[in-house]
Amino acid sequence: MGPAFYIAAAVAVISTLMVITRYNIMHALLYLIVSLLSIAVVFYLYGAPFMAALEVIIYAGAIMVLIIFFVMMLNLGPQTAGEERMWLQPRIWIGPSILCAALLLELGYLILQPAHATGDIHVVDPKTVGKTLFGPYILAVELAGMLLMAGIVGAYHLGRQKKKITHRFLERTSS
Amino acid sequence: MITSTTAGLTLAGILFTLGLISILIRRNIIFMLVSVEIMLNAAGLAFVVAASRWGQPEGQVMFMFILAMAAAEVSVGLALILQLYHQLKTLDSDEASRMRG
Amino acid sequence: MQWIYLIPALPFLGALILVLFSRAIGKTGVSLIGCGSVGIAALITLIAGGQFIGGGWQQFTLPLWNWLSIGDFNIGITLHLDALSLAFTFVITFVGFLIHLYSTGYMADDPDYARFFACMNLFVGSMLMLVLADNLLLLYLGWEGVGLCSYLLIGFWYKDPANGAAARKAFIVTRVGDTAMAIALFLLVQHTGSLQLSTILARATQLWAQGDPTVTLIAFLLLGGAVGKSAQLPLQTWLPDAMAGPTPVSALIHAATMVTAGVYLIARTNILFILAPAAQATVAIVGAVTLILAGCSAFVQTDIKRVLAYSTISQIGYMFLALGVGAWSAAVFHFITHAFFKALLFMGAGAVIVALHHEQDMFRMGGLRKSLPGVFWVFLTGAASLVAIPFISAGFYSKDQIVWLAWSSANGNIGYWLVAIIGAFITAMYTFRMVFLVFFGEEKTHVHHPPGRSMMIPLYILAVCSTFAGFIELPHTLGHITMLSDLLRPVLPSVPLQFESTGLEWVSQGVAALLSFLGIYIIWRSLYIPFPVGLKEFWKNGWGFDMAYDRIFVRPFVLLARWNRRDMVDKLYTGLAGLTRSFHRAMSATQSGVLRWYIMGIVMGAVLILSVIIWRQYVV
Amino acid sequence: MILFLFILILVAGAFLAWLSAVVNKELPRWIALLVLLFELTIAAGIWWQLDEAHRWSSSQWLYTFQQPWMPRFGISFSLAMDGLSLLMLVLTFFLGTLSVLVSWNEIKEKTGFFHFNLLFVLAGITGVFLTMDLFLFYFFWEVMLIPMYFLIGIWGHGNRVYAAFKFFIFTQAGGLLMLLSILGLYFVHAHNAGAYTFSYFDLLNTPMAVETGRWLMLGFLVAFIVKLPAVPFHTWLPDAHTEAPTAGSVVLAGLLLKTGAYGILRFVIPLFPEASHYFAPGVMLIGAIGILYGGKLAYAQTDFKRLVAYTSVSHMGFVLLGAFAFNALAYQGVVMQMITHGISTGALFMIAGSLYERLHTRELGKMGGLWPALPGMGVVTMIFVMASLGLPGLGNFVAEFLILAGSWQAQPWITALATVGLVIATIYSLRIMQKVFFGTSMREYKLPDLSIREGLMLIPLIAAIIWLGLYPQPVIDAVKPGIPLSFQTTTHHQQDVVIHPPK
Repeated sequence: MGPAFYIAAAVAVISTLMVITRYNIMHALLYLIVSLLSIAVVFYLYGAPFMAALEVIIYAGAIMVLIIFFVMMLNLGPQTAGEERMWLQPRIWIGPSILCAALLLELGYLILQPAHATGDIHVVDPKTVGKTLFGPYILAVELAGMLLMAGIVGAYHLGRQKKKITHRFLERTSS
Repeated sequence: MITSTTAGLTLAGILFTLGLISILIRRNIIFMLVSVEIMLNAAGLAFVVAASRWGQPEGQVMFMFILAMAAAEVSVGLALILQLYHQLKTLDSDEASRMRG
Repeated sequence: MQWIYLIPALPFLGALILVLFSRAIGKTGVSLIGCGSVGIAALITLIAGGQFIGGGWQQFTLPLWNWLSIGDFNIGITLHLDALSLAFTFVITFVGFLIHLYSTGYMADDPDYARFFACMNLFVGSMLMLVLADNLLLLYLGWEGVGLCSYLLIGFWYKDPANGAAARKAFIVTRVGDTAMAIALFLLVQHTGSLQLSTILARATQLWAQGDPTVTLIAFLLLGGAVGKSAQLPLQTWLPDAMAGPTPVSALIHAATMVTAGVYLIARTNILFILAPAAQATVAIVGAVTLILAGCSAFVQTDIKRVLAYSTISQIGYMFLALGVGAWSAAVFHFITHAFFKALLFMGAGAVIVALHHEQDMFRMGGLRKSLPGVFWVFLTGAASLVAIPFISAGFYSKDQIVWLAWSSANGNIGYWLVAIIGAFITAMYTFRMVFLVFFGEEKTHVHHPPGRSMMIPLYILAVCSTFAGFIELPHTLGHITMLSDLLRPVLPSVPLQFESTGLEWVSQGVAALLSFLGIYIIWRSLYIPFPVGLKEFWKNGWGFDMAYDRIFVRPFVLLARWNRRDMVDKLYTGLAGLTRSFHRAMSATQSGVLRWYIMGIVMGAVLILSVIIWRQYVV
Repeated sequence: MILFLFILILVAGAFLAWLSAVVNKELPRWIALLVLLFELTIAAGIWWQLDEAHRWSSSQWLYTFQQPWMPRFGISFSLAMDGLSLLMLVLTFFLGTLSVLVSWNEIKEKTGFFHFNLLFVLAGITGVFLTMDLFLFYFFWEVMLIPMYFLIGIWGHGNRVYAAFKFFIFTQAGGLLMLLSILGLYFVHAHNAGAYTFSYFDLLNTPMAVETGRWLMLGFLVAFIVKLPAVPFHTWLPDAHTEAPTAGSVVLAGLLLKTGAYGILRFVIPLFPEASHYFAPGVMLIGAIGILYGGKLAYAQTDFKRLVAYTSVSHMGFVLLGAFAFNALAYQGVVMQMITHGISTGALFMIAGSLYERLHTRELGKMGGLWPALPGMGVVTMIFVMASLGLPGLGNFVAEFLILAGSWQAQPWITALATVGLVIATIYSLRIMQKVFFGTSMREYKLPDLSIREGLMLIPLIAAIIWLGLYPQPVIDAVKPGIPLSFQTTTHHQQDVVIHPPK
């Protein structure tokens, strides 16, 4: 692999690390966008330009912006960051990190087995993808469409601000 | 041993693990949602790498489905978080737990 | 002869009527049926006995119906009358009738009059079944039946828990012996394939040589049954406590009839014992030891009925001694005379007890010679017979026959004779200690109601019997009449003697008589023999047997029962259930609702699965 | 066909009783009573004419009934009756009738459903005693379980739900092992003999490896031993007995336990002769231990019904002891024990129920001195207490004697151990009398003695137990043709009764 990949990969890993260590959610989201963009580069390097474009447009563009708007809407101030700082004690994160490290090690071990030795990059152009998508996978596309529809309806339903929707049980505990 | 495939997959693994760590250590629900996004993205990366390894379009197709799913998930998830936040006045996921085994 | 089935059937019928219709027939009816059924049975026995002896029968078997028949194993409800069972039947019905008659007076004021007679009738019926049985299983039926009646009657006054305890003790201790006997029955079934007495006895001589281990084991086990029922060592402890029952019960069951069932059993299966010399010698030793031990205990009792109880144990010891030395008919002879005089003594004591308003302590009696002359004379007659006053008492003839044969018979020796003689000496001492304490000296308790006619008539009749019954069998030295042993000869083999000497027999009788008189004289001089107090206590408590059994068997059992009341085995299952429950709790604890723990679980699972995959595929 | 009718009438009666409760609450009792009396009459009639029946039926089977059910799997609705089944049926209907009578006043709620369950249990038991197809056997085995569960769980006393669950789980666990064994036998037979069948007659002489036979036999044995029950699987019994309503206790003790014994006699021993012989000493030892351990526990109890329940453990030990002695004496004894134990223990449970009705307690410590108040019941209790300690002249003695005499020939030492049980039986039995009827009463009782209904229940039981004690031959004759041939090995000489003529 060329240096482009390694640079992109390094950026992706570092920025993701930053995502998971930030106390301020806005910062974390911005780092995540960086991470997504670098992964888009990796996609491109792996012969999937269309995917790279989608990554930028949908992930970094739409989804992240959605979350950022959401955070802005909730108006999470510095006290949220403070809470985060309080919560992110070493004794909290050290155990899961070790466990996940073990998982990563195992994954790496499996990935790096000699059986995967051949490693040329085949470019798959968007046309082929499109043909496959609307060929054998047409049903899945329909389903994805329905899923998105459900998402829209669900988001609308759940996100509606009703007048007084607090559950009486929760009301009692909060007061 | 480092071929393009293994390198890509390793990157996917690292990213996935990072997402996993994040979801494990965070209590803020929004952060957990973001972590899920990281992990989904890592999985998508693995598909794309595999697609390029075999030269077949299925991997990319899968990535697109993941993308669609992620979009739906985020929209519903954010709506849920909004509700939760309105009711509990906090984003702490542990607060939301009413189950006591 | 066909109607001998009426002999046991009448008392059974009487018991049934008394149970079902006691309210309807009233008290007079109860007395009539209670005494009448036994009385008619006695009459029938007399007639049957007359026919039997007059007709020259040796035995008569009356099959009633088939009880069990499995393949070759047949057992019938079959009655069997021969000389031995005739002798026992006669005593049971005759003495039984007299005691029933006596009871109408003795129990007159008891609210449970009908229940008493029902049990008594049931007892007589069972006892007759026992002695008339043609096979051992039917004998066992009677054997357990009398045990049941003994239990019911000892605990007759059930309101006092002590009586209930005594009753249960009697039943349980005899049941221990019965268990041994049951095993003997199993062995007999296994080896002879039958329980019919005639078959067993006929087959035994073919199957086993003298001293064969199997037959020895069988004889020992039968002996176990016999010592249980007859209150011999080591199962004698129940009899003194059994005195908790009404006095007629003690007279009938615990003196005259039931306790001699062991004697009957051994006499009945004499061939087995002859084939097993070790067992037979044990019978003699058990008898010898028991008669001394019980005599000593009788000597220090204060309760008049307990004196008589120990005396009964001691006298049955004589019978066992006789059986052990092979003097079969002598044992039966002593059984007959003993039934008369011991029933007499018990009922005399009962008359005294009633007269003194249920006072049983001899030290609170005294001087009754004047206030109860009739009772005094009959009691004295009985005592004379028990002590074996020469010539004029029935006990003399029967006991001296045993004493003499203990020495002269083939299985006897001078040691047995010595024991028997010493026993006679002790008997004289304790008997007259009782007589003197009760009837002589000053009057300590006033006589409330002297016994009525229904109580005295049986006493007179028995007094006559216990004087003259001895004349059916006279020793060589005195006329040599052998009516009883002749009658019994077809059933019981005659005694093989190791020597025959009229001179020595005179000596034996003389020594026995002298010792008896000496004993009476000593006790006349001083009622208090200066034994150490500890020894007296030891004797009084029956040589510590009760305490030992209590420590060894009763307490551990009760403790074990109490300790394991909740059944340990159940702990196994409740433990299993508890384990499942705690496992369930542990599992439900993971369902905590904390999202990150769930994810943690997923990660751990993933790590684990991947480890396994790696381990299986690449490492190994 | 008559065999099928036995079951069908019970099931129909069960549903009828349930439905009739809508009309009148007393109607179900009468329906149940009439149905059971009818069946009892038929069964007793067959027994009465047994000699005749044996004359025209050459084999041991009196009646057979066969209909294909699921022929593809070799399952048929196959019923057959021999002497053993017949006796068990008579016992079933006899005790069933009495259990309807005994609950006449006790059960006041949901009478329809109660009698439905009662009749359904009896239908299941009848099926178990009649069926000759292992699949069907398992079916009936489960059928009798569930109504019993309801009987205990709905109409029981204080801790009834626990007891019902315990009963259900124990027997179900055993039953599943049996199902495994049945399937195992089915496939082994198919493999070795080439035909898939559940039929008892076809499976009888299945050739199989020694090891296989032993494992399969153990599966059956465990199910039956749990039901019997033998130590160490007996712990469900005291709870179930104590908490069940009186009728439930009677059916449990009198009939359900007998299905275990029946299973051993009918299935375990004939199907696996080799394995049975192999395990016989161990099983007999379990039986002997059960006799002693049950007796000891019975002595320790303070609850009347619990005490009686443990005596069942003790008495069923005899069944186990006798069944594996493999001779005719013990076999006959086992059948006798099944019947007499059903009668005597059933009677004791009825007495416990009657006392509970009067005193509202089962604690022995709170009784005592009842004889003056209840002399009639005292006499009845005395008879059954004596029966339970094995007094000769009552049925239990014949049974125990035959079992012990038979098993002595197989295992003298174990039998000697078991014989000690007679002493323990005496100890605990007398304790009942002492604690309940003798002694002084704490207060003056003014209690009604036996009512007419109770008399109607108890007098037949007394008559039966005395009759079986003095003339058990009809039972013995009925069982005789069914005894496996290998059992009849008594080789003793013929004997005859001789009346000696006068000289």
